[in-house]
Amino acid sequence: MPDHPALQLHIPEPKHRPGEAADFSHIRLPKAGSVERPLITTSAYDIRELAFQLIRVLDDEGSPKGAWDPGLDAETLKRGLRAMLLTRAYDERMVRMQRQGKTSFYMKCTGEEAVAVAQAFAFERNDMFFPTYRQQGLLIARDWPILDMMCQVYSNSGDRLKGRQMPVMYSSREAGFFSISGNLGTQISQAVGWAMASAYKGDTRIASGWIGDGATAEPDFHYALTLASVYHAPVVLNVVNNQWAISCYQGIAGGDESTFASRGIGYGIPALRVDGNDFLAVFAVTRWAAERARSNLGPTLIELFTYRAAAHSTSDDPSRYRPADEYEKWPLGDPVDRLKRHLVAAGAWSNDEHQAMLAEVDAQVRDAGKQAEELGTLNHGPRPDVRTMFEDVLKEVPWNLARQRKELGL
Amino acid sequence: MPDHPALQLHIPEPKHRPGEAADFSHIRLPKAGSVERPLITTSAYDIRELAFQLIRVLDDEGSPKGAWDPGLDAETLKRGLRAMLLTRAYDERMVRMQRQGKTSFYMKCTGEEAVAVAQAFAFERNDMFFPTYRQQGLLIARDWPILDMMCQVYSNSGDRLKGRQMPVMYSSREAGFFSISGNLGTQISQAVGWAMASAYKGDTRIASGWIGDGATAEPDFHYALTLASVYHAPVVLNVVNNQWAISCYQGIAGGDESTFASRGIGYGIPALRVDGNDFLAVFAVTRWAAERARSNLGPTLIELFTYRAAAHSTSDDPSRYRPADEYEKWPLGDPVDRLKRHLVAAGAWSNDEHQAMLAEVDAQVRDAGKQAEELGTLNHGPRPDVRTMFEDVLKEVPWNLARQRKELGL
Amino acid sequence: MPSMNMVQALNSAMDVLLERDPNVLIFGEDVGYFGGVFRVTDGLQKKYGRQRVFDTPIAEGGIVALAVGMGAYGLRPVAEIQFADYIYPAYDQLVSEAARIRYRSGAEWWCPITVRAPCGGGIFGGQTHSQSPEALFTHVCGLTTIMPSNPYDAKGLLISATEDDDPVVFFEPKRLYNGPFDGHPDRPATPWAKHPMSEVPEGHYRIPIGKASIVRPGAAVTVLTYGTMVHVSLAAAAETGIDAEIIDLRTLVPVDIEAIAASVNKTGRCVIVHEATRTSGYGAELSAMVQEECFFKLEAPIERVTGWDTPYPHAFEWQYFPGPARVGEALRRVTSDGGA
Amino acid sequence: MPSMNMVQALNSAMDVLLERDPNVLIFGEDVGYFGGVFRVTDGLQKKYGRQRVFDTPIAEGGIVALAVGMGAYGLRPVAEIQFADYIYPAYDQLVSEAARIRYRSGAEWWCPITVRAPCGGGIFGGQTHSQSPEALFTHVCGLTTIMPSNPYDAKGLLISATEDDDPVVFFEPKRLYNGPFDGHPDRPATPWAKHPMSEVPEGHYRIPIGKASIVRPGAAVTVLTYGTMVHVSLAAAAETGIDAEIIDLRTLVPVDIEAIAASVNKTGRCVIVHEATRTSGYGAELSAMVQEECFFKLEAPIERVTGWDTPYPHAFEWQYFPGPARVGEALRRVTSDGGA
Ligand SMILES: Cc1ncc(C[n+]2csc(CCOP(=O)(O)OP(=O)(O)O)c2C)c(N)n1
Ligand SMILES: Cc1ncc(C[n+]2csc(CCOP(=O)(O)OP(=O)(O)O)c2C)c(N)n1
Ligand SMILES: [Mg+2]
Ligand SMILES: [Mg+2]
Repeated sequence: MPDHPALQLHIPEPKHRPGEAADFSHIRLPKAGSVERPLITTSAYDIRELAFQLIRVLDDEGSPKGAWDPGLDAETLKRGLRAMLLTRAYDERMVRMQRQGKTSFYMKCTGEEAVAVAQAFAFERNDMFFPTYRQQGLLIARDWPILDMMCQVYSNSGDRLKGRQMPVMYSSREAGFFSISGNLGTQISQAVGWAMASAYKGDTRIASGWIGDGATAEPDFHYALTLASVYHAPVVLNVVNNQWAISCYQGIAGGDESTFASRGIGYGIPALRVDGNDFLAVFAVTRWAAERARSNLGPTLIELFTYRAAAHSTSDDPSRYRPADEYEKWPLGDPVDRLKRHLVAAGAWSNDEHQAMLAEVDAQVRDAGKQAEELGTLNHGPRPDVRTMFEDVLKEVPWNLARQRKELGL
Repeated sequence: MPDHPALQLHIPEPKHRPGEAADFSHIRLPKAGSVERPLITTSAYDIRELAFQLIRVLDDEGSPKGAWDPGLDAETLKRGLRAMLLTRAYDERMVRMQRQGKTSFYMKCTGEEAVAVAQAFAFERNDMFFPTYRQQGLLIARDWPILDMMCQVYSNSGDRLKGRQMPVMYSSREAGFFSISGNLGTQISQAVGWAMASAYKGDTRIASGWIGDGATAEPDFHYALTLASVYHAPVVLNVVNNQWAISCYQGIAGGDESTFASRGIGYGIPALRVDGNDFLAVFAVTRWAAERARSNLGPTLIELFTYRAAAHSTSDDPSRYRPADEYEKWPLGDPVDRLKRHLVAAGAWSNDEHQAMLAEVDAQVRDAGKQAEELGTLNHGPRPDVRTMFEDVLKEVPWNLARQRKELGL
Repeated sequence: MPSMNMVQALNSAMDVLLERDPNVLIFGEDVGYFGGVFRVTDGLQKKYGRQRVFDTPIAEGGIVALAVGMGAYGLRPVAEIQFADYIYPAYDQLVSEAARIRYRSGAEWWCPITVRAPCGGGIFGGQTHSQSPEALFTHVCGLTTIMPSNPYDAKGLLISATEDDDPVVFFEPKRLYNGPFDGHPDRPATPWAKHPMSEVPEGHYRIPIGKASIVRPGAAVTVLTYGTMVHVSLAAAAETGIDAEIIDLRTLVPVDIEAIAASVNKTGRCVIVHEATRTSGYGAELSAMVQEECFFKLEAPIERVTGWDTPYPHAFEWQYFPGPARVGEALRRVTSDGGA
Repeated sequence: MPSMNMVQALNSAMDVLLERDPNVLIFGEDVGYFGGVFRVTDGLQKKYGRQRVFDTPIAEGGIVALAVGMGAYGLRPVAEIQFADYIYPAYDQLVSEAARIRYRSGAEWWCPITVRAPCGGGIFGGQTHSQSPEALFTHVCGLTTIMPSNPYDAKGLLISATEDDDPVVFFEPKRLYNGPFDGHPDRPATPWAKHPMSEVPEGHYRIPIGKASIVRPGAAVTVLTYGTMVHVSLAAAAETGIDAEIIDLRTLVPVDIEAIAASVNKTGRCVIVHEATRTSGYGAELSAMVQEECFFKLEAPIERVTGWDTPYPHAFEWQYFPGPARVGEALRRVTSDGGA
């Protein structure tokens, strides 16, 4: 082929690296209120362009715009604000505790609080969640006790998971929150199975699953889309595109080539892309998808466009791979500030009230923290009974584990 | 949720089952020549609608229409016709031989010959193929000896694969045809790796991978799309949508919800959908994709819309799950007839010439068949040396296999 | 009592399960309208409807993921993997999810799923339709691994597996579907009808998980085996005239250690037979356990008769398959004086 | 000679490989710009460019598929799986493809790929960052499985693995990255610098695949082990004062059967130590082989000291980990008179 030049291998690379200034000017940000809101009965084909848009409700001044404004009352929004603040305060404390050696590991969701909290608000209390490790806000928005969460993080005597899981791998049947897996992606296809079971039983409960931008490359994302599409499963599938997967920017997951929402198009699944830092927009889009599911209209794919403001985990140091000022330059701001500004602009909130709420959630976290530490931390104080190490592999302890427990002298 | 009805589980079902009359009237068939032909430099986003179209060149009278007409000369077309006829004659004989007990298994590609043959013609001879078991036409179009293929099917003394693989799992390094896997899907992601290697080396050779409609649900399809997209791999990815995956119609793979070509959209991969029984259209579309790849413009996804006219394999009986008259009703006809009609209409071919060619390919197959049988069939005559059973697990025979060979008394 | 072959017995098990428990669903590739490529689910969709017995996309990992999610809801899915050779794409969902959910969640969630997969060779399936990957599951704590050898056990074990609250991988030796194959491909096939274990009750019954069955009592040597090799071992004992005690393990994990230890402590000799490749096969675990339990009673080295450490070659199926001749030689060696 | 820890030694191996052979590529999750979550590929992208050392999407199966395709082209890719616990999505490409391509194609194609994966516990990683899944690979014919225990071996083996023309699964005990951990988490960590095996040549050298290393000669009992447990076993021997011959297998398959047999035939006693769960672990194969090879020399039952048959629990890491105390007890039992 003398008429063809040598091929070249393309390796994607983020626009900027440490030492350089961040720049998000290439990101297309439609105006708040500019994206149409179709009926939930519209076909996936007819709304395929929404996968390339960005649904936004709050404008820069904090006023809600357009058809996607969910018209939530101030009380609900204040509850949402509180849940986000509580999530943030909880995250802050747990990272501090990890630094103090009270546990091995922690993961924050800073900057992404609206995703889990607004989404939890958009579902019914008994809908079922299949989350990743960065949706602690789902539990908090469902008023799940942070004491319980802390006990899990400390693997202490109060840990219902008996010290078996790494920190943040929560589970709460009562809160409709499936046991988090350390293996990326696996939960999102399971969500489809749960949703199909609910449909099979003629139930009215729907399911929702979450996955990160990075993890969309795993097979389970493909399974979830395929299976949800084929069986019209009543499920809401969420891609939390926080721009990073540990050190890899979203281009390594394919985000430079198309939006993650647009993955839905090829499976005939309606797909929406939403400003993930806009509480109102996240709520509205999720409610729309939940309504579709609950009306037997099948699955929806949602891409939540947001930014991982903190390190990937306490084991990570993002200054090694991204510009220090990225979060400052991030154009979608902070979800807490934006909701606060909206409430203030609407005359439903004040700086004083906000300070009081901050103090209140801090106190709540502090109190829970003290209680939790009385129940033990990873390396100090009371812990789960070591005999339980041999339980729950199967429902009954099999002979080999009974013997092994004895070998350990227990 | 008293305001919501009970959910229901949707299980897709083909429109017709055995005992009923087939009906393809729901299939939208654009006119030949009606679909635009973009420049290969056009972005995936700008041509996303092509994934929902159907590129056709030959009209019902056999004349080529529109911008996709590749303008192939009659000699080339006759070679294509001959390769399709040879493929068909080969298939016929091997099924007969399987029925006679000369081998364990066989798989035809009847009705789909244009896919492999026209595609092979559209690539350069040293481009690399990662096929499934239904692309025997690739080998035949590259003039690979059918004697060699028969020896593989018979696992006889002439089988270069030493009797190790089930029939039809060919391999030919010389023909640029990767060893076929019995595990569905795995080859398509490997094709991307090969293509990336070629790009890394500054080579000019590109790769192509095939996958069935059914197998698109496997992870490797998702890997292939993701990886080809991220690294702009010089690869052509083909979905052969022959409507069936053993007993499952394409709706079970998601085909009722969107086209298989449209899967490319969400990965930012240009995607074309083509009448798979139209030799000219298949050639043109494949050449377009190959040109893109070779020009360093990255991957293309092609859906080849065709129909599996025969049983899935010699182990299958399609009368158990689909109407007997489906193939008759299939609107895209037979690829051989259509190319023949075109050549006749163009004044380049006659019925007599066609009969002569048929006789000639039959004779070729018969002769090769006799030679092959002299080299043995599965249960009679010469076979590979049984000692080779212990070779090629690793490059050198490790101690355990040397011992095991001895245990067997060899 | 009706006589059933193994396909019919498995079909009957699912029929009984579907009938009794609305939470039982059956799905997999080609299992719906068609009834499965081995006909094991034949007629069930027609009887119970598309919502209970249905086809899935070709995505083994997705199939198991669905089952896990349904199990979390409270259903008892029975999923089919068309060939055990194709279970690998589902490996992550089985190992990292199904097997771990009870433990990792402090028993808040569990996974009452059954994954059926036809395994083993003898049908000229070549390397991708003949594998016996059981050892890849016996190493995974949290999974129960079963392989029946006859229609009666197959039905009773499939019912137990489905009613069990933990994940079960259920291997069906496909060469046994239609008859008790004894390893002589050249002889006329015997149908199940002539075999006592083909008498299968129509209704509900269970074979307990974790209990082996002594299919031939004997004094000279213990044979530990399962699946197709049970019949091959019986043939080898008959052909050599060696008074072997043949134990059909039925459940591989949790294995019936008492039955194994009791027998080897009695005979003092042991041969392990399986079709899977040798190195790190389940036979290794059996051998290790036997010598741990019975060291001071062993009079000869434990031998393993297995598939070779190669893929299953299409042309040399019968040179690969560990037939009665190879088992017989091992029996002779192990029972000869001094054992070596 | 420079002193390197295991991370540096592995990094140096890849540096040498990249330098010598333009067909070597390195890729995996976070291995490019960042240099890997354990820093094993630190600096390599900078030195060799993005085209030779690069990040991949989070798709372990896709990573191995790329490697297989590149191998077919003629490259020698070295792919990283971030944690061995995440290798399962790649299982199908490893087992059905990488391991089978040479055989199934009559050696027309082959698969010269290396898949690196950090394994093992001891870093409070809980059940999904601590697994030792080597036995799931030792059962797969066509794969070579390696686990080094020190910097010198790690570099030499990684070079051999990469230059080998068949697929190698290369497990790196992550607890050894920074020091020769002997199983006492409460004591101050020793760095590699004080260990003789941290003297690592800068250039190219190989450790042969399939050769074990006697890390402590002894007469009383043979210890078969690998990875982190080599150091734990050394500590146990020192602490009990038992004159154990400790064999670091280094390559698990193909294993050094001669070294094993020679040692056990000499000592007449054998303890097998690994971190992975017991049932059907690689220790089972070792035990089976030893009793097959050395039956008439064995004076006591072979014992296995292993991880328990449970997932690796976060809170009970040190109750799970088979530390020197448990190994020591086994050494005592096996060397005491009568062996039981
Ligand atoms: C199967 C698997 N592969 C790799 C990992 C290691 N890992 C943990 S988190 C992570 C990045 C995930 O990124 P993303 O999906 O974008 O989620 P985010 O952390 O941004 O919320 C990786 C690679 C894992 N946990 N599981
Ligand atoms: C991983 C895997 N799962 C299942 C099978 C069994 N199987 C062989 S062919 C086939 C149907 C494939 O259908 P499709 O992909 O549409 O290809 P076609 O046969 O129509 O060419 C199935 C399920 C397999 N070979 N590999
Ligand atoms: Mg992310
Ligand atoms: Mg098909």
